[in-house]
Formats: sequence, C-alpha cells, structure tokens
Amino acid sequence: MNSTARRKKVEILADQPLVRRIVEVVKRCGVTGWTVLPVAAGGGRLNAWSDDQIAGASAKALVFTITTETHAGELVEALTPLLDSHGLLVWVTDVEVIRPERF
Amino acid sequence: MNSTARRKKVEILADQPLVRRIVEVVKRCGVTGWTVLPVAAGGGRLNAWSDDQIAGASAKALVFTITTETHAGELVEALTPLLDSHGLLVWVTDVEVIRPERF
Amino acid sequence: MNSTARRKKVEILADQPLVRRIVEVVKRCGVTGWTVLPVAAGGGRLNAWSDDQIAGASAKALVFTITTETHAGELVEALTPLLDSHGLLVWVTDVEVIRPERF
Amino acid sequence: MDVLLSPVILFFVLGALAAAARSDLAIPEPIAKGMALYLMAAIGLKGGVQVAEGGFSATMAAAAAAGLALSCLIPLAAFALLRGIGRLGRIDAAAVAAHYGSVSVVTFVAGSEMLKAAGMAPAGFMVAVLALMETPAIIAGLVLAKGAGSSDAEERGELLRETLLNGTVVLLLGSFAIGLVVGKEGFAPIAPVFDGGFRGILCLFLLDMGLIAIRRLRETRSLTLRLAGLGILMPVMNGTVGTVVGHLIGLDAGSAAALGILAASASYIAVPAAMRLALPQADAGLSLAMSLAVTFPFNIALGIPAVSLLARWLAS
Amino acid sequence: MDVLLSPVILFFVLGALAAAARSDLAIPEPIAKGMALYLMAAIGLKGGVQVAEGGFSATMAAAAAAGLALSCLIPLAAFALLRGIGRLGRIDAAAVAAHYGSVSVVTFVAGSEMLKAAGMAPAGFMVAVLALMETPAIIAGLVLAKGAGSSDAEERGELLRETLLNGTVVLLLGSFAIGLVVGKEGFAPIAPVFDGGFRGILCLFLLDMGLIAIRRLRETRSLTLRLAGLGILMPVMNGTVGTVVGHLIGLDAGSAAALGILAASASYIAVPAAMRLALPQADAGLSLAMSLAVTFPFNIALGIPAVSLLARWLAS
Amino acid sequence: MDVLLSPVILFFVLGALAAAARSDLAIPEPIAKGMALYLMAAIGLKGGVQVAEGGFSATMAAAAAAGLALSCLIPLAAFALLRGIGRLGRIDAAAVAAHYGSVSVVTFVAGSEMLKAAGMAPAGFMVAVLALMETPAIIAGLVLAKGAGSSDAEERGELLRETLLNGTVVLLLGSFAIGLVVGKEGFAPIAPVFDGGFRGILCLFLLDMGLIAIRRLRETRSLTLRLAGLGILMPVMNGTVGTVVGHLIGLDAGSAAALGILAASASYIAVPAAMRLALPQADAGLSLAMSLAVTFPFNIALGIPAVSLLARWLAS
Ligand SMILES: Nc1ncnc2c1ncn2[C@@H]1O[C@H](COP(=O)(O)O)[C@@H](O)[C@H]1O
Ligand SMILES: Nc1ncnc2c1ncn2[C@@H]1O[C@H](COP(=O)(O)O)[C@@H](O)[C@H]1O
Ligand SMILES: Nc1ncnc2c1ncn2[C@@H]1O[C@H](COP(=O)(O)O)[C@@H](O)[C@H]1O
Ligand code: NA
Ligand code: NA
Ligand code: NA
Repeated sequence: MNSTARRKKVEILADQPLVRRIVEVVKRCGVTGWTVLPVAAGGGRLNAWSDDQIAGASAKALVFTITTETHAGELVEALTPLLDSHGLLVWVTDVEVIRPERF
Repeated sequence: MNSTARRKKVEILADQPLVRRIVEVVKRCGVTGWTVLPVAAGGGRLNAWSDDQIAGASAKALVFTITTETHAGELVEALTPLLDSHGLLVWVTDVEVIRPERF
Repeated sequence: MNSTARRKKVEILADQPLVRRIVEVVKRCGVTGWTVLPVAAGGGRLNAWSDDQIAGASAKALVFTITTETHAGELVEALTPLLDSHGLLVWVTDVEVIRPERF
Repeated sequence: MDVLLSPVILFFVLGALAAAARSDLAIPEPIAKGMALYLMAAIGLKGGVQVAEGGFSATMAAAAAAGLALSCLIPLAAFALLRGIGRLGRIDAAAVAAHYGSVSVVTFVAGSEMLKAAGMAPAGFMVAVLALMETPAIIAGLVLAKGAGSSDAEERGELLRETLLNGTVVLLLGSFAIGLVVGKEGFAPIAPVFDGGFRGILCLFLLDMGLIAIRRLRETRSLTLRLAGLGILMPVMNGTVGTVVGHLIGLDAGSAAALGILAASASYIAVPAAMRLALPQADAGLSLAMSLAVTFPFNIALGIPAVSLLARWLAS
Repeated sequence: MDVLLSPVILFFVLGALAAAARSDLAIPEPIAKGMALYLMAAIGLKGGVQVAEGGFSATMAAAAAAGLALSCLIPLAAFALLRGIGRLGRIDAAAVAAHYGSVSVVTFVAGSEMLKAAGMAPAGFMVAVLALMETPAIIAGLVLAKGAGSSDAEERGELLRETLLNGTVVLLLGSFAIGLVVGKEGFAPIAPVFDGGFRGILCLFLLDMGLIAIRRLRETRSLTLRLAGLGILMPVMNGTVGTVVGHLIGLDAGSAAALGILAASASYIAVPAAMRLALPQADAGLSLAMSLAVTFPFNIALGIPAVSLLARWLAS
Repeated sequence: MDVLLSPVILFFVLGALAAAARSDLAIPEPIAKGMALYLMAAIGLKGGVQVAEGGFSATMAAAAAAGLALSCLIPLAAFALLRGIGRLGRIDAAAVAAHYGSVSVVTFVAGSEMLKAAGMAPAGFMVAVLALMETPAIIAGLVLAKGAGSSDAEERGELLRETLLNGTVVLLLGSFAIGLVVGKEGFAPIAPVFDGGFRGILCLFLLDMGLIAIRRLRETRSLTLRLAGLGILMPVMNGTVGTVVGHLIGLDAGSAAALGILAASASYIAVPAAMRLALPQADAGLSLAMSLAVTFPFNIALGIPAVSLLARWLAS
C-alpha cells in the first residue's frame, strides 16, 4: 500500500533569463525540489513567439514545484513582486502525491 | 495579498503539423494566451513513436491554455470537429490562478 | 455536445535511462497510451542538475498517462518497487477528459 | 558491387545493425534535421553551379516534364496495387500512393554518389527535377482519396500553398537558384563546407537513417507481408519505368538512372507531414514504415545498383 | 554591387523570401545557436591570430577607446530620437537605445566578408573592439531608464556581472586570446574548421537570419512606421559617425569601415537577454523587431556597402 | 609543455574559466552530443584505416588482453581505496570504482592528439582497445556491489545486453570495422570531415567539457576533500600501471602511453548511464563529479604529459 497525501503543484511560466532568479525564490521557500520544463512556443497579449530566437531571449520555461499548501502559499507570496514587473504567469493545482514525505 | 480565482486549464495533445491550426482555433475562442510544450515520445493504440523522425511528421506537441470556464467550454466545442478526424487528445484541469485578470 | 468524464492523470518524473522500464510498467497496467515530456533542469535533495550532460545520464523525463481511477491505482501499485530504489517522483491529478472512451 | 562497400552504405548498415540489436545509439533529432537541411542546400547549390557551367538545353525541359508526369501518374498505379494486392482502404491506399509518387532526397543523394563513383554522374539539372517531383504526387494522392476528410475549398487552398512552399522544396529550389547565380567562382569560397563536407555528413546521416528505418519497422504493427512485398515491387516497377523514360527522352545514362532512382524512391519527409494535415485519418505509421523501413533500404542496397545497370545497358 | 550576389547574401534573401511566403522552412534552434557559437569562436581566433602576426600598436588602443566611446554615447542620441520622433515611453526608448549602442556580431562578420571581398579587409584587432562594444551600451541604457524596475544595489551588481560575463563576450575575447597565444602555427591544424568552414556556415546561418527577421516582423504589433524609419535612420547616422571617427583616429579604410559597421549595427543577442532581466517592463518584441527585422536587413543590403564606400572615399 | 598551449587545451581552459566566473556561456546539448558522436566515429574510422594499412599482429592481441585485464582489475583496487581512504559505503564505492575501471573517450582523443604532436602517435588498434575497455569495468562494479538493488537474473541479463550494446561501444567498434573495410582509399572522400574537421571540433567539444566540469564541481555537495584526493591519486596509479604494462607487453612508446591514458581515465558517458539503471541507489552526482570535474581536468593538464614522459623514459 502506498500512502498518499494532498499537495499543491505551483507552476510558473517565465522568460528563460529569469529562471535562475525564480529558482532562487523557490529554494528560499523551503520546498524539497523543483523542475524546469522547456517551452516551445506561445502567444499572449503582445506577440506570438516561438523558440527560434538565436539568443533565446524571447524563450520561456515552465518551472514547477510540488509542495505543501503552506509552502505553496509562501512561494506565491514571495513571487508577487516579480509577477507584474516581469510578466510571470503563476497557477496552482491540487495533486495527490505518493510518498508524501518527499514533498 | 494575491487575489486568486478558479480557472480551467485545457490541454491538447496533437501532431506537430496540426499545431498551427489548433492555435488558430484557440485564438478564436477569446483566450488571452496559449503555450506549446515539446513532447519527446509516446505511445497509444497504434504505434509507439519517439521524436527521432527526420521530418517531425510523427512528432507531437502539447498546447495548453488557461482560461475561464466559459471560454474553456467554447474551446472544447470548437475542437470537436478535429477530435476524431485528427486524433487529438483533450483534457481539462481545475487550476487556481494568481492575477485572475490575466487569464 | 461532447461527453466528458473524470479520469486520473498519473505523472512520473524519472531518470532518462529508466524511461524505457517505466513505460513497460505503464503498458502492463492496461492504459491506452502514455506520453513523455522532456525536462530541462531541476533540483532536489542532493544536487541541482541541468540537461547539459553529454551523456544525458543525469537527465530526466516526465512520463504521464491519463487513465481510469482503477488503472491509475494499479499503476501506482506497480511502480512502488521502483519508487525508493530509483528515486522516482509520482503524483496524480484529477482531469476531465473529452471522449472518455479514448482513455 | 564495390559501391556497396563504400563508407556511406556501411554507415547505413551499421545503423541498421545497431537498431536491430536494440543498441541505444541515437543521433539527436536537431542534429539529424540540421544534416538533412545541409544535404539539401548542398545538392541544390551543386546542381545550380553545374547548370550555370553547362547552360540550359532542351533535354532539361524534357527531363522536367518527364519528372512531373511520373510524379502525377505513379500514384495512380500505386493506388491500384495497394487496394488490390495490398488490401488497403481507400484513404490509406491514397496516402501511401502519394509517398511513392513523391521522392526521397536522401535516396537521390546516395544514388548520385554511387553513380559518380561508377563514372556516370547525373547532370546537375536533375536536382531541379527532384524538387519538381516532390509535390504533384501529394495532390494526386488527395484526388485519389476524393477529398475525404473535412477539407473544404479554403482548406484545400491552404494545403496546396503549404505543399508547394514545403521547406524541402523551397530549400532545394532556392539553393539551386543560388548556385545558378553565383556559378563556379562564387561557389569556391563555400566549397569546403558544401562540397568537401558532403560525403562525410552523408555518412553520419545514413547512420541515423539506418537506426530510424529499423526502429520504425519494429514499432509498426500494421505492416503486413503483402504490403512489405509491395514496398519492394513498387520501386522495382517505378525504377524501371523511370529509367526507360529517361533513356527515351534522350538523357545520358547517369541522368536516366537518376530519373529511375527518383521514380523508385518514396518520400518520408515532405509527404508524411502533408498527409498528417490533409488525410489525418490515414495510418501515418504504415506509410512511413513502407517508405522508410522497406523501400529506402531496398533502394540503397539493390534498387540503385539495378537501375544503374539498366541505364548503362540501355545506353550501350 | 557584385558583393550583393555572394552566396552569403543570397542565402539571407532566400530565408527572407521563404518566411515572407510563409514556408515552413526552419533551422532547428540548437543548430542555429551552435552556428552562432562557431562563428564567434572563429572570428575571435582569426582576429587573435592576425594580431599575433602583426603585433600591438597605438592604433589598436585608439580603436578600442573609440569603440567604447561610441557604445556609451550612441544610446544617448538614440534615446533622444526614440522619445522625440519615435514617441516611445522612457523605458522602451532606453531599452531600444541600448540595442543600438551595442553591436551585432553577425553584421560584423558579414561586413568583414564583404570588405575582404572588396580588398579592404579590416585589421584583426577589430574583433576585440567588437567584444568591447557589446556591453557598455547596456549600462548606458539602464542609466537612461534611471534605475526603473525593482533593481536595488545588489541586483545592479549582479546584472553588471552577468552583462560583462555574457557568453558572447566571453567566447569572443576568449577565442581572441587563444588566437593570440597559438599564433598562425598553432592555428593551422584547426584551420579547416575555423577558416575553411567559415563562409559555408555563415551561409546557413544567414539563411536562418532571413527566416527569423521576416517572421519577427510579421509577429510584431507595436512596430510603427515612425519606429521602422528610425530603424533605418539610426544605422545611417551611427555608421557615418563610426566611419568618420575611425578615419580620424588613423584607421585604415577597411578598419574604419568596420568601426562604422559596428556603430551602425544593433544587438539582437546579448542585449535582449540583459534587458529581459533589467528592464522587464520594456516591450522586448519591439526592440527585436527593430534590430533584427529592420536594421539588420538594411545593414546587410545597403548599410555595409554604403559605409565601405564612405571609408574608401575618406581614405582616398 | 608546448602541448599545453595547443588550442584544444586552451579551449578547455576557456570553458573552465567561463564556468568558474559563472558566465552564461553554454553549448546546446544536442550539439554537444552530436560532437561526441562525431568524435567517436572519427577515431573509430581512423583507427580502422590505420590497422587496414598496417595489418594485424600479435602485439594487438596482447594490447587487447591487457586492456581487458586492466578494465576488470582496476575497479578492485579502486574499490579498496574508495572504501578505506574515501570512506564511501559499499554501493557508492562500487559505482565510483566502475567509472575508474572504464575509460573516457575524450581523454583518449586529447591524449592521442598530444602524443601525435610529440611525435609518438599511438597505433591505430588502440581505438579497439579503448572500445574493449569500456564495459568490463561495469560488470566488475556490479559484482563488487554484490547484486545490490532489486536485480534478478532476467534484469541482469538485460543490463548486460544494454551495457555491451551501449551506443559508444557500438559506434566505436562499428566505425573501426568500417575503417578496416574501406581502407585508406575508401576513407579519402570522407577525410575532409573525419580528419580535416577533427581538431577543430575537438576544440569546441573541450570548450563544453570545461564548462561542464566546473559547473558540476560547483553543484556537487558530496565531494569531500578525501574523495577529490582519490580523484587524483587513482589516475596517477592507474596511469603508471597501464603504461608499464604496455611497455612490458612490447608496445611502442606512444601506444604504451595510450594504454596508460586509458587506464588513468574515468568514464563519464557510458558508465553513469549504466549505473543509473543497475545501482540507482548510488549517488550519481558524486561519480560524475569525481570523473568529470577532478580526474578529467587532472589528466588533461598533468596526467597525459606525465604518462608520455614515463612511456618515453621506459622506451629509452
Ligand atoms: N518537490 C518537487 N517538485 C518538483 N520537482 C521535484 C521536487 N522534488 C524533486 N524534484 C525533481 O526530482 C529530481 C530529483 O530529486 P531528488 O531525488 O530529491 O534529488 C530533481 O532534480 C527535480 O527535478
Ligand atoms: N492564458 C494563457 N494560457 C497559457 N499560456 C499563456 C496564457 N497567457 C499567456 N500565456 C503564455 O505567456 C506568454 C506571455 O504572455 P503575455 O505576457 O500575455 O505576452 C505567452 O507567450 C504564452 O506562452
Ligand atoms: N491515455 C493516454 N495518456 C497519455 N497520452 C496518451 C494517451 N493515449 C494516447 N496518448 C498520446 O497520444 C498519442 C496518440 O495516441 P493514439 O492516437 O492512441 O495512437 C500517443 O502517441 C501518446 O503520446
Ligand atoms: Na517516387
Ligand atoms: Na551599434
Ligand atoms: Na580507466
């Protein structure tokens, strides 16, 4: 039998050059880990873009971390200053984790 | 304090060459944005595949958009004609977004 | 009108070389399909890593499958032996699928 | 015979063996795609430079017309065989037929290398014929499928545009035009990359093709023995027809063989992508398995040498 | 004129036409990035080897000083124009100004090739000037934006570090230093890659630049006619100033033209990344559209030839 | 000494410095992997061509046997040191020991280049010895860990298959065989890529290695001073033993040095992947940090020159 528990998955869509900074914020919030997914293309209010830029300056990445509700709240709080200034997108999903002690 | 709100995340798994068409459908449904993630490999009813094709003709991508329940419903409706003919997979998740006005 | 239904999305984060083995476990659990997303970077208890390794030995991938609650339970059960020994992360989300007969 | 022991072919065999033994050897996908683009630019350029040297001729126009005709007509014959012998449904038969009417750039490139090694290099303009043959078959395939799928007029227009402006076609014709404009002199400074590097890159590319062909063969469940047989019968027939037509319109032996190779080859780049959009109900895995895992290796190992012999025999 | 028919330029045109016709031709992103790194390593090495041959001189110091000054001062003039004529807000004007003060490596490379073909190859040390000009403009841009954004002292220090250790700068200066150390003799064994392959790779890279430039132009909504005009006016002005300054400090015609090209060019690699961090509120799409889709093609087609003529006329 | 100022080494230093200064310079991962595959194909081919020229000999068999023995026995000694001095647990010690028994292709390549520059090029068959030494150490390591992990008989068979058919081994031996078959003449047309391009690509590859080695060093938390010391002691010991054995079995100075370099080098491609599957509980970061961030730079900077001196002294 596996023990399971509710956790929060916080996902952050951000510009590639910002990822390092976001990961620092994530780490400060006491989470046990984080993962970055590559993003191929997208479009929003201003421009459509795709990752064909030579420098990756307009490329994005998706950072996510699965953590307890408390830590998730702290993380969202800590990300607030970057939210408008750097145009992040942040959303939270309920997930059921196996081995809750790992998150 | 951040205001949060419930939104729907609609995810669409489709063949690479179809992505452009799907994005057009997505845009027509009044969403504020969309993102495409690359897909490395997969398997279903017919064949397993992996993204080692020279032409990418059998490659897939994952398009997602986070939007209101109403727009999500419209999007699902609009995708219906493509669902069987083009073998799309579509699923919807509840998410909690920060800065609801952005979605 | 589309018929929709509740399903479970099981996500497994694992080392790249393990993916083949995990996919075998997934297939044995009667799911209709599975998808692998590339992972760019991450960090956990021991080391931060990013996918700049020449061999990809420290690279990870994210396998997910959308399936019924029963199959999801069986899959989680079947993954248990690999959970600690191979350091997998596994979590489950509720999703609403269109065309339930495909999952 | 000697040509089968060239590094290019041996690397293909190495890839095939590695895949058959389930080795984890793999070429990163962007590298494979980069090499494909490089090969197209290189043959386009070299063809253009050759035509710039040799000038235009009536034979060129005849070759172009023959290529276009073959690309339109081969799908009809293929369709009949695939429905009759192969027992495929209309849509799947039309999709596969389109693959066989169109051409494979890499088969052409490998064939040209072998012909060159045998002292019967095809004319430079055959590159343009190659580019011309890529797309008509797609339209023929769609006509055969009789507008199946949800395609209305607007969608069909869009598809036609996408097909004609397919990356392969644009790069091939574009490089050909650049070769024409710059000529031998303008080509010299870029020759180390586009000429010197050509065969080495081709080796690595064929290594990847060997890996992909066998892996695809293993993953495909819908490839019956009958269909595999057609994957060999069709290139034999098409190759013969192409070579004979080439001979009849007055091409030299090398160019006639090249036309035969084009006719015998089946697309696995441009057509699959187009079919995914236009005939999404067709089994994409089947078309790729036939063209990539059956016909391509057959052509590399036997088809090209056979067609060369035929062309030489006709010319003698 | 003849230089506009070189393969390098023609591949750029091919890419631009393909993108304009909405072809799906695309170069995989890792390949494009790999080619960019290769080009930087190659020009760094070749510049260093040349300086190792020729030795240091007072002119070199003067060129370096002139480059630094231009990179600091161009943003001021650009800022005024962008606010006055371009009607941009302070932050956007500062961001765009930083792009124009900094330099484009590929424009420099294409320019060098054209100058070489015209018999007026720039001196090897111009590569070091190029590297020096990359970053001061970023700082000038931030000063113009007056510390807008949430940047405190610590963050500014971090940004400065990141800017100075930007990958482009490190690779350029590092390869330059390696070229200096190994000299002509040490360079010989690696010359097939870094010299022989140079122009061919440049062709493929410019093919990609053509594709990207036009695609970006189409995707951008905030590029007004006034701003597009400035995207041409600024390189004309900066190119003239750079060339004249180069002439006045005693550079040979080729090197003066190269300084003009550097001044006229606008960054689309280093600066966009830095601005994303330091001025995230700025419209990144606008800066890229101006530098990549307006100024870059203008420089390639008209700016470089014009600056060469000016330099030759000044020297005569 | 002069060899340390070759471009190949200087690019490694540049990468290391850039990573130490936290520059964002990075080579896209598919490019790095593509270069690794290229290097393996190239050394395989060149080795095979050389053996095709020179023919087989008893020395070759002796070298192969010596290589196999070293790959099996080095892990035993390493295991004892890692447990005793390094204070590692059994599983971690076994995993690290497997890395040191196996070999590093890039160290071999860099070493061959340096030996060649010093006029003592190793024999072509050493490439085959390299390929043979890759996998026995993995099995030795697993035996040392005494079947730890959940591996039953079936799983062990699977692992053995995967290890023996590892991409590196297949490509090395396959290219070697191709080189043997085609010989010098068949190699000529592909020589521009596989010979002409070799050192230049090696430069770019070592630039990436420098970046990766230092970044890994920084990210690893479990590398103690004792273990770092062993990361230097082990190559010294293994290199000495390998060179002396090479001398005793009658290898020429260059080949004996090459055997020493192989013994001294530690795997960071094939073995980490195998250990991830077979000993997943082992700390993968630690093995990579030791082999990549300690032993690899040590070998490049000091180990290879030292082993060369030793081989020359033994031969004199
Ligand atoms: N809480 C988490 N949320 C998201 N990803 C995680 C989390 N914990 C670990 N990871 C990922 O799992 C990998 C291995 O974690 P670990 O086994 O803790 O070293 C990390 O590199 C991350 O990519
Ligand atoms: N509603 C959305 N759903 C998914 N992705 C979005 C959404 N809105 C914006 N994005 C992503 O965020 C990026 C920036 O959006 P914007 O700031 O609106 O230009 C876009 O390029 C998309 O990749
Ligand atoms: N239940 C599933 N969960 C996740 N991915 C799936 C599932 N079913 C199919 N897929 C993905 O969809 C693709 C096409 O599936 P199919 O149409 O069944 O061949 C597969 O290659 C997988 O990538
Ligand atoms: Na054909
Ligand atoms: Na400038
Ligand atoms: Na060793």
